[in-house]
Amino acid sequence: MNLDELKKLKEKAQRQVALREGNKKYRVVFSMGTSGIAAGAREIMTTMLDEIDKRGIENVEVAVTGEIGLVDAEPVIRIEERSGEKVTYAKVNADAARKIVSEHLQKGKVVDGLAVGKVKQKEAERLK
Amino acid sequence: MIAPKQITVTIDGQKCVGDEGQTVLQIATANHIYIPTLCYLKHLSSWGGCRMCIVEIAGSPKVVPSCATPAVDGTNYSANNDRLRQLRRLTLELLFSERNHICPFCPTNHGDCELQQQGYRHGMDSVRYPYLYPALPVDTSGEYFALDHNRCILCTRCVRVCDEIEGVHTLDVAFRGEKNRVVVDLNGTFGASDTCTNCGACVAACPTGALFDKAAAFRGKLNTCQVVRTTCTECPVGCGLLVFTKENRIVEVFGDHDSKVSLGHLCARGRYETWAVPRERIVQPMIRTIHALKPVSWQQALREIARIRGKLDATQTALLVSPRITNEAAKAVARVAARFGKVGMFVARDESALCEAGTGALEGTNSLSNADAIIVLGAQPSRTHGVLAAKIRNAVRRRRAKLLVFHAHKSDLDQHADICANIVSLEHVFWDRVAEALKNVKRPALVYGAAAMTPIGVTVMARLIQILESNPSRHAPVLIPLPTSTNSQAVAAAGVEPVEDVAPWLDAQPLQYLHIIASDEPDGGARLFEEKPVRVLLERIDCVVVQASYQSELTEAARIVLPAAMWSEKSGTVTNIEGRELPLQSVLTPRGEAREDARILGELVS
Amino acid sequence: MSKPVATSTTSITAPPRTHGSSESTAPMLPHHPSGDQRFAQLDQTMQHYNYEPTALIQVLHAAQHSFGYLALDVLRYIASAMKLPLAHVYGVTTFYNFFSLVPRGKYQIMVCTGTTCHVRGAATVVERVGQQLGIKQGETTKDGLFSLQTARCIGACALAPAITVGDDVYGKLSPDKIPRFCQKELKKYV
Amino acid sequence: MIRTHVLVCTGTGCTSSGSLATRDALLAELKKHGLDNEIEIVETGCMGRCDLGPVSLVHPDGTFYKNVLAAEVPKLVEEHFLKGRPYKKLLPEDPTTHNAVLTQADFTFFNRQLRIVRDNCGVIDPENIEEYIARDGYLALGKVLTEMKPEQVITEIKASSLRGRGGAGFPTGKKWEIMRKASDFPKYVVCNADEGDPGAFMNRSVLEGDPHSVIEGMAIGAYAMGASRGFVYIRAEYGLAVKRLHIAIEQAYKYGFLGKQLFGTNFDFDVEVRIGAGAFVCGEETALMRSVEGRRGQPQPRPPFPAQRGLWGKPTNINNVETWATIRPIMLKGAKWFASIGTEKTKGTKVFCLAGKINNTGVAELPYGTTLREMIFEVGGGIPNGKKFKAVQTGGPSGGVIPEQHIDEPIDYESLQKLGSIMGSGGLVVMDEDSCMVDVARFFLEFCCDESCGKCPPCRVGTRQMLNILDRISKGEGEPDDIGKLQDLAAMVKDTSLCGLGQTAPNPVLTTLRYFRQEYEAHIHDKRCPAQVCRDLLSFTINQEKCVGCSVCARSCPVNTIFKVKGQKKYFIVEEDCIHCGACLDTCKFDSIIKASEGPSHTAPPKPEFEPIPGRKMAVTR
Repeated sequence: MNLDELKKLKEKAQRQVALREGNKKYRVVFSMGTSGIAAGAREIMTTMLDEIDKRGIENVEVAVTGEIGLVDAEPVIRIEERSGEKVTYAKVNADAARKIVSEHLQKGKVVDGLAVGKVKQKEAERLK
Repeated sequence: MIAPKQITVTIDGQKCVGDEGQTVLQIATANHIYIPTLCYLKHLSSWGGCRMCIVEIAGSPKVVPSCATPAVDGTNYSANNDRLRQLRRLTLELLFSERNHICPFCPTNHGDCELQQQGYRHGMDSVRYPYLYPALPVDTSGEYFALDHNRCILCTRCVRVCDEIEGVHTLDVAFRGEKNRVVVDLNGTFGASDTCTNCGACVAACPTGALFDKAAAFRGKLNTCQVVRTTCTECPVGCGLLVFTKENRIVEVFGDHDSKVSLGHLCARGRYETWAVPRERIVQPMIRTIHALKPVSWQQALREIARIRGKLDATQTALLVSPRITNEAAKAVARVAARFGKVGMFVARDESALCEAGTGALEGTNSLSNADAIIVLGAQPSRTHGVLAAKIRNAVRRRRAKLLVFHAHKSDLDQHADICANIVSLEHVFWDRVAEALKNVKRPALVYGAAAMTPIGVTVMARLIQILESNPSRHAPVLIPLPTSTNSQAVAAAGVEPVEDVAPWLDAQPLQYLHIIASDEPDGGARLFEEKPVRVLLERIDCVVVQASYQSELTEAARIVLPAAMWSEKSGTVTNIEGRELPLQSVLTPRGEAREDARILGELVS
Repeated sequence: MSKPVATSTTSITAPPRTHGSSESTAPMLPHHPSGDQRFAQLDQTMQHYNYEPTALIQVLHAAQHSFGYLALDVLRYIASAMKLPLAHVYGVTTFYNFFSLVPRGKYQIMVCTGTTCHVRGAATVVERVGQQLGIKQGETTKDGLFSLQTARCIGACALAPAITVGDDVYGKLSPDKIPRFCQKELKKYV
Repeated sequence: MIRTHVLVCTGTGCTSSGSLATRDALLAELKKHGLDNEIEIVETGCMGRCDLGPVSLVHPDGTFYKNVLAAEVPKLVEEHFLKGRPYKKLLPEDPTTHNAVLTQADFTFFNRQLRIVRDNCGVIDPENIEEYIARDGYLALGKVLTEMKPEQVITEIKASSLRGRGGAGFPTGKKWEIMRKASDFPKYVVCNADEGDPGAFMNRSVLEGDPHSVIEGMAIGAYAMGASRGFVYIRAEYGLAVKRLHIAIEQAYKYGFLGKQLFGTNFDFDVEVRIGAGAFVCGEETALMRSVEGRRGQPQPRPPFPAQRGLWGKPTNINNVETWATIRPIMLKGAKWFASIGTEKTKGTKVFCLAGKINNTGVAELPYGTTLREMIFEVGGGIPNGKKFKAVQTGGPSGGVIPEQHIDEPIDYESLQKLGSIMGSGGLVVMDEDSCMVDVARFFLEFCCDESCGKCPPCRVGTRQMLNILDRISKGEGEPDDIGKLQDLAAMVKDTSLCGLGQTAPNPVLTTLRYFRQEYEAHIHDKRCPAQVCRDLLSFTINQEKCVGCSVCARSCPVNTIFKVKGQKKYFIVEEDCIHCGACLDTCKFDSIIKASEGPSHTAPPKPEFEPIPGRKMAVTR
């Protein structure tokens, strides 16, 4: 093995442990309360995970949480940025999920039609 | 070789010069500065365990053992000051409290014990700590010596000497900490050990009474004995002996460290068999009457011999001598040879060729110590030449010299050998292996015994020499012939014909008178009877005169028996396998009326 | 509470060495006359280390692993195969706590007596385990199942007082828990 | 895609608490819920809090769970992985702040730490070399081999002021330089993983958690010093560490980080594991080398030093696990960075083992210069059960105890030495008011006496004589001049012994004498053990007021010396046969057993008449 090979191997291997480093740009939070699961949040999550994987996007971590509070709009996804920006998507279906991945997570563009509102950090604090 | 760099150190305020690489202790000793020691023994690796030889290095609070610390140029050492003396005294106190060191019951009491001496020297007149005294066993099963663990201070001198000098490593320290104990093999006994060679080097190395010679125990303090330096005549290696005597009695025999041949080491034969084994001495001339041998005076015996010989023609007489006689006796034999029909020296089978081959290189045995390959051909040094075997073992075990053994008999060397084979029926493939083993050898040595003189042995030897010579980077192999008889080569050189087969020699012409000089052959010369016809042939001879130190079957067959001096009563020289002429010093005055062989011969013909 | 754990942690054999010459100069050894397979295993271990004298401790580990203890004839066998003096082998064997010259129980109960365990009552733990099993330290139960030993710190200080039974580690066994431990947990080994 | 990593500690501590069963239960439970494609279980080395085991860390949230027993797994999976909220029951409480802890960052024990050596421990799977590579593994080796000359490496190490972590604190760079200059070949490097100090397990935790860091450090060192063969000498007691080390070495060979011509250079390096067999003295350099050579581990005088004549008489460098593991971060981040941490004389961080009577037991890495107080009361969370801090023992059997008045001293080599103790390998055993200092000294001395190799008389006999004196004192048979005798002997053993074991064996005695002389005097003159530890000086009686006659104590007594008082529902301990084992005290639920530190003769109350017990011989009726 030479140094370049090692560096390449490192890049590849880094993805394995990236989750533990904890400094991703995006954090995708799925509302996984009873109503969320009933509305198919699990399937949406699987779809989204596959899509992220397929596109090789690395700067994302995915988490689940309890009811976000928009029962009527389930499945609900919230994307939190490290900067504090938060975007919530409601009534996400499989296509929407893929679109969110390709647009928001990959290109950094909020998918306007689906977003139910940009929540500033202070507001987010209040909501908690 | 480049001379080592000189260094200067200060020890106890005294400027001392020494060589780089020398230890502080070595330099101090060379400059007459005394540093007490217990576990240190010259010629052995340093152990540094006893903490007696500790010294201070200027500028350091720590003490270091001088026996193991290489001296550093320009350093200031303190070897004797109050702190060191106090620490040494406390160490001694702890040693005395550890095991049973009650002196009156110890064979080395009063002077022979280094522990006791150090106790006195350091003013250790009481032990402030409770005696621990575990009850430990005493191993008295050994043939010549015993081990009393209660007196052991675990200095490991015995362990090191067994490993580093004798090379058998029968002893080691086992267990740990306060349970430490010297063990024989797998915690066995000397009596049951099949690795112990009974060389007794451990006893000689022991600073206390833990290891002691049974025959010497309580026979006298060594420091009040007379000490005589002489040469061992048990085999042709010619080891140096230090014989301790008291009131014309041998108390103890140790190896002589000044000996150029053995460097202080001995084998069981040299150290014990000559004095610790009781043998029946002949102390007076005897003439056979109808019933038995009857003591007579020298005058009577000599007159009787003269009477018998006077009646005979010289051709009807013969003189048969042992190879153990001194060079001086051999010359005497040569001088009187004309007066006998024939003169011969009885040697072992196939050994006459060895006698004629002459002796080996002057530093032959020591060159084993730096040989990188040793070939043993047709000899069993571990049985017959213990000290040489020790040198071979060490070359192999410590320096990883190659060892090739070719012999019909098994020996303990086999386990160390790279190649070990019977010399009959060797195949071609085998020789390739030998050549391979000897490929990069630079300093080979070839030790060969009588069996190398058989036709097949000669072939093998030629082949080996051919292999060795085909190697471009080698030195010429050091050749060490190894006869089993003590002085056979020198006696042969003096003109006495070696006789392998005594029976045909005796049978060649009708003899009326046979004079046998058995000298101090341990069996009294009885080995002649190993050839069956000899006994019958002797019976046919009218007068057999046996001149020997010990009674035996041979003396039983004699008409006249003459008392010969034994090794410790002789003076003169013997020549060893390297051709060194080594001095024999008489240690004791001859027992009874025993006389030296040469003198008897002289009187016989005068 | 403590739970037994089966860890296969006592495997002593090293992975094959990837360096050095593998050419063995040692003579082919005849199998041990008893025909005991464990000797063949031992041969393999020694061969793995190329009969290097420096591997003695590793070989002794392997031997103790397969024989349970180091009988004198096993030591003799090792000594002759590795061309080592008997006394040396004996000296090394008895120097190290890990090796036993006498048969021991099927399971070794090792009570850790490291510092932490000591300040948390290890001495009483040893005593109580002994009382429960009816043996003293260094002894083996009559059924040959357990022997009781102490260890110099097994490095489980956070779980002091700790005990190992065979390969299993049990922690936080304060003296008052010992009767229950012996009655419940040790039963699993019977 | 895997969205969550569940890190399950499978170090020795947690496996003994059942973490392997936890792992299996987690696997099964995740599968049951179909989560096995998105949640991955990673087995890691020690996270440092074995006392809370089995511990687990969930990423990316960083939630830290304690006591994750297999039985808790279904609930944990439901709460955390399905519902996405922390499972409160398994969250630890910080004993300093009394807050529930959510992540390691919230935990004083963790957030005070600065992890350099243990950076990967508890984060990566030690049996997977790629996870190590992902965290810059073997990058330092690659750079060193391809971009630096051996001398430059040594200059860098010297610039970092790294000192050996094994105990004495010798400058590593200097040690390497001496070795580099040795002209004899071949040379060897050795990793000392014979962590024998009772109460210390930092090396174990590093080897279990991040074995590659040690191997990489050794390879860098070997390159710098011109060695091509290395040995790791490891205790046989550390089964898991041995196993993981073997796996790591095998993988390193497979990936080309060990073996021939590493990184395309001419540098060859082989590593072998040598397993010790239970001898504390083998932690001493020269004894260790003898043991690697397959011999009795008996030390040898120095000089000659290992760098001159080591293994098989050849130059040898020995560093301990922690030192080797520190090399890599220094080479990656630079000597300057490293030298900016720690105190003036001692740079970097040290892994400590906190154990004994302390709330947060475990392994913690902090910069040198942290005070003992910070260590014990902040990182360690103080003393449990409201007891009083008495002393902390540093440096194992070679160290000493440090009492409360010195608790604000910074931890580094010099200040500990000034206090009569040593840094040693970094074990800190905390003792509270229930620890008897005579007993502690006796314990350590017994250890040294047992572990003495027996080569030199001061250590072999001297420690035994000292131990005998202490034995007497703790039995109440002490004599007035015993303290003087102990001091004399201690000084002699210290000065005269051959190796470090003997030279430091008296330290515990000397420091306890220095700081707790009154305890010795209480034992000797008053025949009293103030901490109520020395058994022969204790007495047990039953408070007749409180006793309800439940008979539990009588049944628990191993020597049957507790009898029922005739005609009453009370029990009574007959002092003559009592062995002071304390079984009655442990079993009594009514707090009616009185343990007293005065000898039995002081306290024995008059003996009442007992009820005869069928089948049992009445003990003493004096």
